[in-house]
Amino acid sequence: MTAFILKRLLSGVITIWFIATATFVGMHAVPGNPLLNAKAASPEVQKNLQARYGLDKPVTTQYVIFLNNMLHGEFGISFTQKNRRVNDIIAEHFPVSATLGVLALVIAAAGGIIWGAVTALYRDKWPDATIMLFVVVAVSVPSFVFAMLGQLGILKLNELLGFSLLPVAGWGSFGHMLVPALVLGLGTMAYLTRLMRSSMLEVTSADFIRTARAKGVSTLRIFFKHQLRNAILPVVTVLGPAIAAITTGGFVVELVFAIPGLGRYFVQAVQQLDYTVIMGTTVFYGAFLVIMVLAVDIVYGFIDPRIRVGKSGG
Amino acid sequence: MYKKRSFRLCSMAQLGFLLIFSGLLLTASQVSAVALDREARRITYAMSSEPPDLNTTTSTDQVSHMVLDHVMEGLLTYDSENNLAPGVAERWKLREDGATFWLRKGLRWSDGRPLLAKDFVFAWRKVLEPATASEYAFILFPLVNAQAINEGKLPIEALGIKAVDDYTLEVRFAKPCPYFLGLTAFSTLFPINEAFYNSRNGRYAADAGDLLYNGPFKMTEWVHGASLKMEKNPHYWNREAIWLNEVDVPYITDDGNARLNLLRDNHIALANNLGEQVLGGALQQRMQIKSFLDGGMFYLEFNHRPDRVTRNRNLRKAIQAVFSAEDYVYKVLGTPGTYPAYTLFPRWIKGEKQMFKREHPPRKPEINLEKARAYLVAAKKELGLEKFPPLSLLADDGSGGNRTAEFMQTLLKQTLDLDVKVDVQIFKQRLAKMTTGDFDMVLSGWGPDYDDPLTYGDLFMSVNLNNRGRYSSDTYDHWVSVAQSTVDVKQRMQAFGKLQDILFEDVVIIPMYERGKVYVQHPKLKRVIRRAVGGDPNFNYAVIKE
Amino acid sequence: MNQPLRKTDREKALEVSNLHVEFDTYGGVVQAVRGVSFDVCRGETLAIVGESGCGKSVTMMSVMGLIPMPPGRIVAGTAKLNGREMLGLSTAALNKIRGAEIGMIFQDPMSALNPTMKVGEQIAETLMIHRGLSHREGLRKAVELLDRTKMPEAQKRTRQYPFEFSGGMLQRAVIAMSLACNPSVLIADEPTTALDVTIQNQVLELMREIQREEEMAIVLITHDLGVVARMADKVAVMYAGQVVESGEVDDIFYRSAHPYTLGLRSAMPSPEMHTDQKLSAIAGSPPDLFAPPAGCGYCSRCPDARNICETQEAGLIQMGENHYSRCWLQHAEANVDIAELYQHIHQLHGGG
Amino acid sequence: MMNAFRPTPQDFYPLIKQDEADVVVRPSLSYWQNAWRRLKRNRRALISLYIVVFLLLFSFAAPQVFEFDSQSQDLTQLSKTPGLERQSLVVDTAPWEGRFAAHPATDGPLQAVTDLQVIDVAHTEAVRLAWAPVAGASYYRVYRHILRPSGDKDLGLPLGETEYVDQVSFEDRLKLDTVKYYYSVQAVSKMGEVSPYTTVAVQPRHAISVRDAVARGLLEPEQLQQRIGTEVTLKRHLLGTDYLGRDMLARLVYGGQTSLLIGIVAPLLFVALGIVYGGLAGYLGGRIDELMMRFADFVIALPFLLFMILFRVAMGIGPGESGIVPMLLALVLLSWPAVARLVRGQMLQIREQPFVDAARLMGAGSGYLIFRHMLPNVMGVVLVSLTFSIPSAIFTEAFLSFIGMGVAPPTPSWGSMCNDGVKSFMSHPHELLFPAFMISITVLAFNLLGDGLRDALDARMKD
Repeated sequence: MTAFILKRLLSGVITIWFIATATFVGMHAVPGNPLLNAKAASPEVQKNLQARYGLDKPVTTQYVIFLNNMLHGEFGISFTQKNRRVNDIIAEHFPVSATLGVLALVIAAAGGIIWGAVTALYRDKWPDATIMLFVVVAVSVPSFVFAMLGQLGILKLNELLGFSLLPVAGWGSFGHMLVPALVLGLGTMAYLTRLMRSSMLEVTSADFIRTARAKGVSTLRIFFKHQLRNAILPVVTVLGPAIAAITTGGFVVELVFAIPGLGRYFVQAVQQLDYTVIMGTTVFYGAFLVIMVLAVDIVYGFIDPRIRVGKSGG
Repeated sequence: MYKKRSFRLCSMAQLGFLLIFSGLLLTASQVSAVALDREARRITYAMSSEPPDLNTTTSTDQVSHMVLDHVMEGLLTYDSENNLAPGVAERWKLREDGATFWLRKGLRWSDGRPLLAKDFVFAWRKVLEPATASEYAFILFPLVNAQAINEGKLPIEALGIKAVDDYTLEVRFAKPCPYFLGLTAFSTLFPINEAFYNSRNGRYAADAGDLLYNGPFKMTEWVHGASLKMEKNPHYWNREAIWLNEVDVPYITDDGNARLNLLRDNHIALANNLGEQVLGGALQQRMQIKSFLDGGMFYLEFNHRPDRVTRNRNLRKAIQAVFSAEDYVYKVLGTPGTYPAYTLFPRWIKGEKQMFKREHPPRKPEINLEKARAYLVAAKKELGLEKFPPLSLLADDGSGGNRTAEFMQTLLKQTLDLDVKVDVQIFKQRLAKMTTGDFDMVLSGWGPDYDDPLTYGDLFMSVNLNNRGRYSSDTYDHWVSVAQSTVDVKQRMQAFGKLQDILFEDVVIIPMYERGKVYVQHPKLKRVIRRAVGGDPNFNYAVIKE
Repeated sequence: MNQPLRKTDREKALEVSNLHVEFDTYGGVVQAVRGVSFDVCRGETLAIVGESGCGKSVTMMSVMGLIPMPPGRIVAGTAKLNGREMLGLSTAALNKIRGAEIGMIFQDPMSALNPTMKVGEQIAETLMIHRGLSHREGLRKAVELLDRTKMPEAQKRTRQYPFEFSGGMLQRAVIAMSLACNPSVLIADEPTTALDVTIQNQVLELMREIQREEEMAIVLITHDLGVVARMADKVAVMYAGQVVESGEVDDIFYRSAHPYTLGLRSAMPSPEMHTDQKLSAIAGSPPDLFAPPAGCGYCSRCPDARNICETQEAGLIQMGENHYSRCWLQHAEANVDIAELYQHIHQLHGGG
Repeated sequence: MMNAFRPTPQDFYPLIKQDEADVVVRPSLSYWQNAWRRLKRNRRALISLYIVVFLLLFSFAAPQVFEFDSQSQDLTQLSKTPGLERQSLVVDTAPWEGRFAAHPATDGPLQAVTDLQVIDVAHTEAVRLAWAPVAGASYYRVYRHILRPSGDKDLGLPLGETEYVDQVSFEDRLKLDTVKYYYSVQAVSKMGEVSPYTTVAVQPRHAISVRDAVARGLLEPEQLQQRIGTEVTLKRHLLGTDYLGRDMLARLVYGGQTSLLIGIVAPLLFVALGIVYGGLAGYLGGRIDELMMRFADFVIALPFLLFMILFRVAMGIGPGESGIVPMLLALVLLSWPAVARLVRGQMLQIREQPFVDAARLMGAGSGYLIFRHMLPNVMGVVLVSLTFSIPSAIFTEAFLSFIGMGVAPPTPSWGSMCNDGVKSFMSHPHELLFPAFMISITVLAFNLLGDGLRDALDARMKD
């Protein structure tokens, strides 16, 4: 197990280096000058600005400096918010995205597992049909439509109640997170529901379930002790990619609900060509995803004894 | 039986979900912000973005300026009627070769330190110091040696500013600067305490605690990207005139819809900058809709570089003769309070005795397809072209750039059979392309930097770096220099009138619209100041009525 | 008339009669089991033989209440376990019986155990449910049970997961599990098919041993006549959802009456066979049970089919004391010299 | 039961079997025929297939048959919801000078405006108001509401102010619709005091200016003056128009071209790349395989949307370019490894299978092996993954266009149409709902088709 984790960690480090390099190359291929502003600056000021951000050095030197700084966990100063380090920006905005993402993931995973299990239990009956209809809709309707409808829904709800049950936008309390997280998690929830359903059905027709029934185990006990755990396994494997989808897919929700998350910040940074923020954010997200996938693999190992006890195949 | 069991199971799952959900709802119901709190004298507002830079020496954007205008004050300031009024300086004297400011005695920064004349000297020098790389350094160029210092040719000590004593500030001009008093109310010229600045180790203005305040409010809380809070500054000299105790900004969103929704839900007192599309809802809700002109002038700018067909005046004339600013503004833009523009100067600019637009009415182009086609034929002849190559129309993706570009493309195709290639870029790439001249036409705009028509008028001077279409005309340059150097109001206004004529005659640009910002304000909130120059909106003198 | 295997001297453990099972599928209704009857007494082994898809597994799964309903449906018939009707019981009632009075072993031991549960837990589960044992007691008993199946290091094995077991060990574990509560009937659905030969013998031996000790009835579902010869007391041959021949093991092996049984026998290698003799396969394939033929299901493959075989279904014809066959050739009117006929069929299948 | 039947000797004559009796009942079908048969049985998948075919016809074939004009702007019919009346009054375009009146003495308390009236016929090209001058007024403010004002805080949109001191008229041309409007006028004094308001209600008729009518070919240029005041029938817009008066249906057709093009071509390209890469890795095996797959892992690890945005910006879109190519490239660059992994896994499995060994023993060359034996066996899995890639590619396009990082205007795509429509969601929901519906139905159809294909091909999607 330790060797397995070490091996994965090493490849994770190389992966992060790859991401960083790809970002650096991509960023420097972007046409346009990040230091331009609505008010033209004299060549002197331009030069001063370039010196300030180290853009006057050759690209290779910049790359070395960038990697070196990255090793020390330092991404430089933002181009648009001239007084803030990228680290501070990430440290401040990422927890927001992460909180939202975790809540969305919890909703998605819990919902996906519950609904998936319910549909499998009620296979081809109306609860199955109803939930699967919702799933199909949730998978097919773009998230921005849901975000819009979600906000409209809060508004109508508050109007109906005559007081503000849920805030329409913003960030702070739990109420702020609820609908955005629901909207954000919806697609993943639908996906997980489908997965859980087919996984449940596969498990339901598995031989060991028949064995359990043949030995007189009650339906309830079969469901909890035999079906769920086995059916959840494939769901757990996709949690890594799901985390990726949720954390990086938060832009729209963050935009619509005015949530100060890193996703929204990234879009703004791209629009303003904020080099350091773009590079910092991308590398950070890349590293985050690598770590999450690794974490999911380890968690999977705990659930699936075949991996935990057995060989550490990769 | 099997069925029954699983039903129980299902309802259990549902019940659990319901429980979790209702638990969430319970914790969710403690929503904090209320639009107005008369008891606490607090108002709540939503900003469109996080203030990017509160360091007055480098700050360039309206959002930062909005905050700075609440928490800091310059030598002069604006009063509750939006007129220039004494600020840090009690009185002053403006001359052709300079100015003297006499500061109030006993002024203090928010931490209790005394505010003295040297704080201005430090701040202004900092603005011009090359290492600061301030994009607004040019605003101080009227001062002696300012430009040379900014270019690194002279030490910062050579700047024409001197603290005669703790309360007297002496400024020397390289050339007359009739609009200098207005500049002193602009945030780039706000004071900075040197000792404090140096103590922050480069983190000056990075957080609420990394700034010293001398304005009506001080910032007590700043969660980046999420919220900030401004509370009344007990050290402010004119604190009696300030009614509000607190301006709370718990929301930051650039989505007009979200802001309107927040207002509808009584979370904010003013929803600023609303798009035309969201107004239907506001009308249905019987909200009080207001608008004001924010000074933004938008126009189609041509590339006048020699290698471009748009250098041909007849081609520009042809386009001028088919573009109806009214059609465009009323039908395509459709924002109430936004006016069709026929000139570079906004309608609120004051002239010698009355409004500038009254003394020098702009000429409206005649929309005439026949004439336009004749111009086009002439242009083809002059250029020796059978057919025009496709013209590239540069725009950025913000503020309806797409929409306008698409409109122009179809308009020119339908009327003049001109092929237009739309080139929509993100803002900075649009600027880069404008700077390198990679365009034929560009949808561009200009907002004022200071309270004088010159901020618009010198835009197409051949040496102006913002003249990215590289228009160059000796007569234009001449009238700009007249406006720059004379202090006689009448002469200046005449110069601006000439500039306006040249812009029309030579079709340097085709003015499109004068931007109006639509907003909804809580009916009990009074005396909010809207401004085209500097930070907007301003709550310094706001009160909450019963 | 429909009670062909009668052995009154012993207590009947399981008695199935006239069982009809159908499945709804996209293509229509499949009549998987069409009137199957048999019985088995304590201490006796009944082998149900037939090729895949003939309905032998479905028959036993129906008895256990393990076919999914829908799409499955028991149309008619009874199944009495120790005199008690099994069909139509509620799941809860079935759960009291399954594992306690009747156990089942499945074909593939690799997939028959829950991969995420320790083997010991799975054995103990049966005991906890039916005997009300505590977790700890259940585990202790599980070790004993594994011991009894001659599993080495049983103590350690109970704490392992199925994937750590070999196939033979798994089947032992499954047997241990199904025997945990001393059921009176054990259904073994091809228990050795997935195992290699040496292991097969061990497992079969184990089953015999336990049967002897516990006076248990075994229903052995298989297509392997070798296994039948070793294990069975009685045999029922199934074809296309029906029992086509049934009888004592000797009846089937030495006095086979139905051409299908003969075909099966010819397909089985035997030690007496000459090395140059070819094993024969039965040409053709079983009929489509979406639309069972009007006549004998074997008609299209039968080398000696008669006109009537195509149109009329044959009834069971008694051949010996407990020996019945469902074939027109044995009909009184057929006027067939059976011995000659067998010779003929034999030649057709293998001799020739 | 059989007792009743008494067989006759003829019944026992040996049966003479017909030839067909020996023929297996079901015809033997190839893998693909079989899959197709199973797919046809799946009603949902079949309907989805029809929808997909319809969408393709809708976007690619329909413009060949019918004429769709997605470019021309109809400024007289902006943001029209589907199925509105099309009769329109032809009106003159000559500018209105307005009305002027000598002012009464300018002192005394400010009175409300009197005699507020609508001049001429109110129509959607212009509503002209005039009123009697008010003593002490410096200028007048004009508001427009869609509800009857309930107080001076509820006057509606501030349309503007009169320009001259003696002007007592106002022309409203701001996005007029054929609904009832309440115009309110307030007099404002020099000191900024505001008088009580006066309201007049008016419902404008739909109108088109002579200039526009000629430009649209609704009128012959000869008899213009006589036609003023008559009615013309405007062009039909089946699904309404967008914010520039462009035909929604035409935009949806051309938007579909973009969205489906990206949605189908990008997966085709990256699946092809994935097959080549994964096939090569799987076939070569060993160290090279390991290296190749490690690289694929790197690419998979890139945060997808972030890099889509980054690549889109880095590649840039020149003037007049649609931006489809950069998006295709970005999609292909980032998406191929998943397919490569899948194909490689399949190849490794198939390589071990006996029929490949058999073919090898019979002297088959590598190329023959790959193309004759290995690839066809991978195709099922690939086809399913292709079908599932299409909706996600369409979503990616929509998502990027939605945040303004997609195709460049004026190229329509369903995503960019959503982006345009979302701003006016509250007032003209059809501008968002139509394209959103198209995206949804497309994604839905491809998803269900993918499900059907997976079942039909029995392809295991496990990597």
